[in-house]
Amino acid sequence: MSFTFTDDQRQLADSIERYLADKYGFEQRNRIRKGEGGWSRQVWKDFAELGWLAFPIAEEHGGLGGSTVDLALMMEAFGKALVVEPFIATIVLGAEIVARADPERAAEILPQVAAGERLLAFAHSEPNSRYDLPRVSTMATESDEGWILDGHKAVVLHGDCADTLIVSARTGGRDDERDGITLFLVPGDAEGLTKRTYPTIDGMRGADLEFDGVRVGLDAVLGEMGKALDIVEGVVDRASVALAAEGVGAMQATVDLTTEYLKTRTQFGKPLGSFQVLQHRAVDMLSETRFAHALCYRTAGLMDSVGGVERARAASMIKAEIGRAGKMVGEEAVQLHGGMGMTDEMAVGHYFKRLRLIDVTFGNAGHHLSRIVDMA
Amino acid sequence: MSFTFTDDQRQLADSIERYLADKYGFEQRNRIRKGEGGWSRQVWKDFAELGWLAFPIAEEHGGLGGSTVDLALMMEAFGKALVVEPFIATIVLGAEIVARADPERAAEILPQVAAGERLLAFAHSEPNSRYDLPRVSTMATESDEGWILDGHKAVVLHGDCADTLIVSARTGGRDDERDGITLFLVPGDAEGLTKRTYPTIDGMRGADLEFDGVRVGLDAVLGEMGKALDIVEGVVDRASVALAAEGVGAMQATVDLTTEYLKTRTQFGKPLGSFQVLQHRAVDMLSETRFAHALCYRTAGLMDSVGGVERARAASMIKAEIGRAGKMVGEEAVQLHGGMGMTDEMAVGHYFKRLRLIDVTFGNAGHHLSRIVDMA
Amino acid sequence: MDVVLSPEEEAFRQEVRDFLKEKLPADIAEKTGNGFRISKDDHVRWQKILHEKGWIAPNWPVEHGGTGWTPMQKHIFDEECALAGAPMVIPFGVTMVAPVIMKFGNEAQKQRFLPRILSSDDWWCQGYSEPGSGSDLASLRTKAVLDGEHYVVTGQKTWTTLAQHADWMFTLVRTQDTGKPQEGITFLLIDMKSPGISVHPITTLDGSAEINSVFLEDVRVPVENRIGEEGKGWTYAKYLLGHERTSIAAVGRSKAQLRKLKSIARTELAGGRPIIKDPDYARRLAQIEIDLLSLESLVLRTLYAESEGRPVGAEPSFLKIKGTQIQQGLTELLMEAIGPYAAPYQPEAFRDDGWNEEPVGPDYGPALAPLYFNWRKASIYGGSNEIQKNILAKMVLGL
Amino acid sequence: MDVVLSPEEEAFRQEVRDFLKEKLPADIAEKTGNGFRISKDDHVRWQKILHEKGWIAPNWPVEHGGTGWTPMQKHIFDEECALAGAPMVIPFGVTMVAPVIMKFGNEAQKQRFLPRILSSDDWWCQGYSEPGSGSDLASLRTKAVLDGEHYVVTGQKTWTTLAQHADWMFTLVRTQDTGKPQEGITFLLIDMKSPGISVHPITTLDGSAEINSVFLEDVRVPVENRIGEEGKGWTYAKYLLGHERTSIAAVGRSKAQLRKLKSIARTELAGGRPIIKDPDYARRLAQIEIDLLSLESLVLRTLYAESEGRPVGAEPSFLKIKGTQIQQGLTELLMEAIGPYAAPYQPEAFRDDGWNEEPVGPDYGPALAPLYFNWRKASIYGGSNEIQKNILAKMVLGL
Repeated sequence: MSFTFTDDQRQLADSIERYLADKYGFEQRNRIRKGEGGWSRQVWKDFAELGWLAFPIAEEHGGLGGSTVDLALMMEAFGKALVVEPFIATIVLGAEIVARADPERAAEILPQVAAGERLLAFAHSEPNSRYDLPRVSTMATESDEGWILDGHKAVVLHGDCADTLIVSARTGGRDDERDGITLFLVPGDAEGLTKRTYPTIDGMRGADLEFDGVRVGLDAVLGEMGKALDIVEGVVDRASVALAAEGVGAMQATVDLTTEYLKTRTQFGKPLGSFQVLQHRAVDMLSETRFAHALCYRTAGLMDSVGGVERARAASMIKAEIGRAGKMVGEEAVQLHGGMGMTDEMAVGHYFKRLRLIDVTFGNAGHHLSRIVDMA
Repeated sequence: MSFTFTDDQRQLADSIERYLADKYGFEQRNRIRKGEGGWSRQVWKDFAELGWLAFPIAEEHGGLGGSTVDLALMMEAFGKALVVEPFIATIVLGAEIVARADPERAAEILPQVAAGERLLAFAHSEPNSRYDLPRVSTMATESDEGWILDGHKAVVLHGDCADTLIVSARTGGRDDERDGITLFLVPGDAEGLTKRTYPTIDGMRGADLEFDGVRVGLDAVLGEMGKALDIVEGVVDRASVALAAEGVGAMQATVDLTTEYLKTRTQFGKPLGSFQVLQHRAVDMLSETRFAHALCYRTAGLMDSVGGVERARAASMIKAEIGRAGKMVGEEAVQLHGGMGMTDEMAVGHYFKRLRLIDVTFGNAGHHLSRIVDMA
Repeated sequence: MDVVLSPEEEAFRQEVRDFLKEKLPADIAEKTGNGFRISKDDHVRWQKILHEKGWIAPNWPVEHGGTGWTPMQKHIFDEECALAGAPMVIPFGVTMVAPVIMKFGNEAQKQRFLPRILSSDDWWCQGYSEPGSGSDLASLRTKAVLDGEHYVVTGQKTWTTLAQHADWMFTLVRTQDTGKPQEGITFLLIDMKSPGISVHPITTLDGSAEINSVFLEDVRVPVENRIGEEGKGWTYAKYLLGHERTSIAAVGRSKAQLRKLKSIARTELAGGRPIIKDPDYARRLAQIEIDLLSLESLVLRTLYAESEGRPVGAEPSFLKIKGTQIQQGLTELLMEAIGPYAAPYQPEAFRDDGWNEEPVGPDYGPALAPLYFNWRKASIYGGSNEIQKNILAKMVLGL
Repeated sequence: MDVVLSPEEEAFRQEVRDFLKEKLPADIAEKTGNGFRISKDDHVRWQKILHEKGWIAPNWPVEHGGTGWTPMQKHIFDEECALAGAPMVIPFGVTMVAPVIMKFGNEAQKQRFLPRILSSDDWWCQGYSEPGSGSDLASLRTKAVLDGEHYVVTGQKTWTTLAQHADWMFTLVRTQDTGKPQEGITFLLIDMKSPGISVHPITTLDGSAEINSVFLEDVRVPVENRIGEEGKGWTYAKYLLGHERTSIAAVGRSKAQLRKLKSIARTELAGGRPIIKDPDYARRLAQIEIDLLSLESLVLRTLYAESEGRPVGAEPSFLKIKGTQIQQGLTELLMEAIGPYAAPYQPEAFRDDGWNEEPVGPDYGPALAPLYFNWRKASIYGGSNEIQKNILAKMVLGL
């Protein structure tokens, strides 16, 4: 056990932070998210060229074979800058599912992904499923030439722009059964697919997808028939750690902004930071951030070496923690900023919104606490 | 609706507080609780003579017919002085059960109670029942001349000194069935009854009672056979409000002590009370106390005019609230007293202990929140 | 202590209910129910209905057009209005500036302003806060210089809620720079159509634009629009802060939110079960019900004490803190109730000019996350909760 | 980042386990398991066993008798000892005064004191706090006046844990009244058998008497028992505070408590169901497990950073706050677990001299409420959590 980062890891984090400090300041980000599509193709191209899209992808699929700790370091840096590009959708979810589900297809798809030439999205949750991964009612019906998909996928992150959607559907079993869920590769512009796209409250993009008799070929099946759930759970657990790392980055930035504000803003003739109540509350925020950071990387370190209940439990712990701590830090940061914290022009509110939406992505703190209890 | 106290009520509270200020200061109380029996027969006699034992008892049973609001005012005053006399056991529980269960017996027993000549205790909870009132396994078996009681009653408040025990036992039904619970009057010195007596952590007295073939006559039955649970629940709900009022009194005293301490104690050359963090925390304590007070009397005002679920829900709300708020106020008071708060010589710790034990009497905050949820 | 409604009070409640059933426009109630924004026209329409009934200003003395209700009647009225989905009466005129005009204004000001407040013909806004003044209100710097029969006012006000609709602004300005900061402050009523005034919306983190910056550049304000004496504005402002302070607890509004929350929690499923049956969610709901009942109890006690002429003291600071904690707690539970559907940002779905498409997710969904984010303001504005605690530490505990 | 134990570390854990299984006296482990008090003899007996094995002082340099373990080995050792029910090694000698003697003491002092600390032949206590000094330690007033080859010490120390057993006390005394309060403080080692010393127990709110007031009346302390220079005591005390500061988090102890709590929660019934199955209780348990895992993660990171020579900074203040919150949270859940049986006060059931009767209620019951009340001290002593936050605000945030 060592509990420290390697020099390579420190360099990776540094290089991403340097890039973002240069190209992705708060104003730049505002322009990007208000621009066409809500994110920057140029930034994405840079990510590809700098090797960051390839980094978390396994070497056998043309990636650089980064570990979950590496991925967490990247996400932390993205969290500090509130990156809105489709990294979670394409890399953390999409590429990982393809790699785990179907090595053969991975060899074809992932090099394109790593090159920044193909965007993926994972269409799994449905209006009534909330955070329950087994609850899939989208139906896949076999036809002569392939499969016909019918159903509604809810709040698909970057489902608006994906070239390829990875869609879970029932080829057997009842609504909440573990067996019978199969993954399909569906072109983003498939016939019969209606997209309602929207910005999300935190400045990302999403879509609700209606599949109305969408026909795909036999080769659209990704991986083993009816056995997708284990893969989905594994990928979502790892994505929970990645989201937590992003949250840790956002929390750190939030604490920094708040501390800076307390130092510069005066009230009753004194800097706000001289008021003991505000000092202690800033310390509480910092403390939450420190402990979340420590737990996050410990969990990331576990992800690549354990499986099953141990993996699930660890992932739920950090996801529950980031939900709780992120909420506390975000709310307190706005409060400590006073009226200014309520305005769109200050960065603090944007971090707050991202922190709250990280919580509702793949299960909020309450859901994950329940999951931990149910596993006990 | 008026939401204010009558002049009579203000006078009642004043007269009790005056008496206690005179006879029941912190040092006097320490002597009393360390003395024989753990409480003062003289104080009890005074209570009787001043009419306070009779006050909450219905007029038709020789009492003064005080309302639950009156009772709450008395309990609040007792809470401020941490009275250890068996008022809850004898008056709030015992007398009220007798009055509700069996008006005929009440006419015989309650005048003695009001005169301070008979002490009662309510033996209901059992080692495995925790806070579930229907969970009674003590058995009453019919014999030729009466009933034979077998079972174990746990943590009976002032069960050590009661002249008459009111004992619940099964005359039918299973362990947790509502039907089949009957009340018995048992002499405190009955043969076959083993008492293990002890002080409680908060300076009161209690006992565990083992009934091993305790024989009582047919006339020991109090009220209707097998139908005691409704009465028990009603009395316990009202007792919950009384305990809450006592808690409110203890909270007020705690806040006062803490404020005084903050004003007088200096640290780093300044009064503790000049530190903003401690100010805000004292304000939080005060706020909890204010709101608990308001809710307590509102609930007390309801107790005499509603029944069933409405009564149960209101009682559980204030009991849950006093558990939560009392814990917060007690813990913070000790913390704000620093090391001194940890010592037995300071009053604050004694209030803290009483507040915590009020919580575990007839159901802690968690139990009552669950009860509210289950009633929804 | 009588905590059960009397038959007369029950009858009054029924009267209010009947009135609301008959007179509250359905389209307005529906918007309120879904958490959508209410347009200026909607507000004015409803307030004129209340005016017609004589119920627009329960806090006013009867001689000026008040209702003469008991504290309990006012409480019942507020609660029924909130439960029926009536929009809140915009407080800046009726609740805030009017009592100041009644108490400190001259006869001409009373004649001129009060009737138009009562009839909702004038929309008022509050010009107190400034950039940099925050909780330290007395540090304000907007300057008013006397020039003949006018004050010439220059400066910037901010956090001015709904100033975009306002005809008039009551404002604190600095007429003197020396001495204690409180002493050089004057209370002016400013016509928002005056040359030199510009209103700029401030977008808040929920994406809405209810608040504004108001810039004043050499705005000429007739001396006749000054309330009371020059330099005494702080006194008048403090009187205003002391007036009708229990309303800040917003018990009625929170009861309505709670009802809405329960209805949503019975609809939304988690693990195939309504979330109201989730043990943790249900407990948090129960706790907030307890909090709300406690709040209401202290509000009523305070109202009765006030009506009996006993001093209210610092009680409103307790009510403000607890009231806003409850409001924020409700918005948390509301946002949590819709799960992942908190994410889509659909401002068109709750714009005040209406929108006829189906939103993504449930109908009640689009407004909930913005409500949560917007409502973080509740613990900041009106004297932040930290300021309230400072006040309580000093006034009540003597620390 | 490697967060899984290496085979060598696993082997070490097994070695510690085997040792504990073989050597930890069963009667001591049973007392610890039931939360009963541990007598002085028990402590010394166990510490001598550790000494014999060479494991009494993992924090010491190898040349003085330390173990040369990695941070992870120390962590494993602490955890296994706690889980096995080994009593905590009394810190005042081995952990607290010894590093000061090693760093600032002279050769004679090292020769004289260190071996007897290692062998537990001397029991030490800490004479820092005074009535009235509280968190403001530097305001201490116990006076030491040089008189030939002795200091004459007069004053009162308080909160002196286990002073009733102590042979020696390390103490801070005032040798100078002028200048900054920190500057006139001297670090003395005082023989507890010296004439003029009296020890008076202080009963705490749980009814126990672990802490004491120590009165010093013209106590003559040889100058040779002064550590380092006169007037430099504050520097030495600060060094001590900076030493082995991760142990304050007490991860091992909390893990042992958590295991005990789960076992009790599987036994105790509510509504006929083990309380570990109560959704609310189970969630609070899960939350505290998360907290403990977070704490352990930061402790380990801090230990590794320290072992790599990177500065530890203010991290121990975070660990102290979180560690004590967890400890207190565990005592709350423990007390709650036994329901009404928290009430009986049965001090005889957990006295350190043993008691052979059956307690009222479950065997594990009598110690739990006293533990909860006693453990409120955790957020007060060792620099209250408020003081820690002051430190963090200044050192880390620069506020």
